[in-house]
Amino acid sequence: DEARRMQEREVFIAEFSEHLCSEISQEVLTECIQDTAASEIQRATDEKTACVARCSEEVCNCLVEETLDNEIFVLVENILKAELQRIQKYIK
Amino acid sequence: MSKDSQMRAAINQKLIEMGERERLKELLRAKLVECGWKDQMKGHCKDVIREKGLEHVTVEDLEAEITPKGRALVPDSVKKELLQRIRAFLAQHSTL
Amino acid sequence: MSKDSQMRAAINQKLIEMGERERLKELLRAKLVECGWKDQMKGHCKDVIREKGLEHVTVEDLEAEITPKGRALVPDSVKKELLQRIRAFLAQHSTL
Repeated sequence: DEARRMQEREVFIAEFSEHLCSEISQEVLTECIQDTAASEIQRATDEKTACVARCSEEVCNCLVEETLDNEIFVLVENILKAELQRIQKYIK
Repeated sequence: MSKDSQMRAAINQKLIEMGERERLKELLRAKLVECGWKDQMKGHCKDVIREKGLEHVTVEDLEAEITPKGRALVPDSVKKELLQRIRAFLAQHSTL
Repeated sequence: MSKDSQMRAAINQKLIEMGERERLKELLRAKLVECGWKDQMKGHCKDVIREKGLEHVTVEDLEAEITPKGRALVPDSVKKELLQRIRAFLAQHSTL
């Protein structure tokens, strides 16, 4: 009788341990997967926001530079032309 | 309620009351970090986001996508260690 | 192609497609007049011509001479306003 009870106990422990192990694993894995997915989406979102901010600034700087270069070129050309005309007029 | 299910309920209660359930979960979490599982999962998430584009992925999509890999990637040694801890607890706290 | 250069290309394309790049340049030109930049630059040009003599100055020389000053003289508030316009535009039209 004692031997039978011992065997029953062993079987119970083996089965229930397996069950608990898979239950706890399931809980932890689900939780960890949720956390990882959420934090990776957040990280990617933050990274993209930073990238957009950085690149917007660079695009803005390029635009300023391009416009200034054009403005300066036109300004210089016009001034030199005007100066030349003024001198030609003076010589005449 | 059968004797077995009474026993299961009693052990479950004991696991919670003694804080062992939380400790087991904590152990598993730590092992998942230690064995590199967490980093592998991060890597998979990054791959999926890169592949699909951030704007086309929700947290739920990502979870669904990485879950099968997540389950498959838990090392046997980690599962074995957890099982052994549970067995030891049960051996100590179960009486038939 | 790096992530940043892809993003810069995407932003530029969006700005050009919607005509916003031209509008921003127009806005900047107007601001340059409004804040006195244009008058200051004209003054500098005339100073350089007076100093070196008209016969010794080419368009390229004069451009090279006044460009650093031209860049330095753009008020921060103007650059800031421009950047804010770009940000607002992207927030409104972003499918980046």
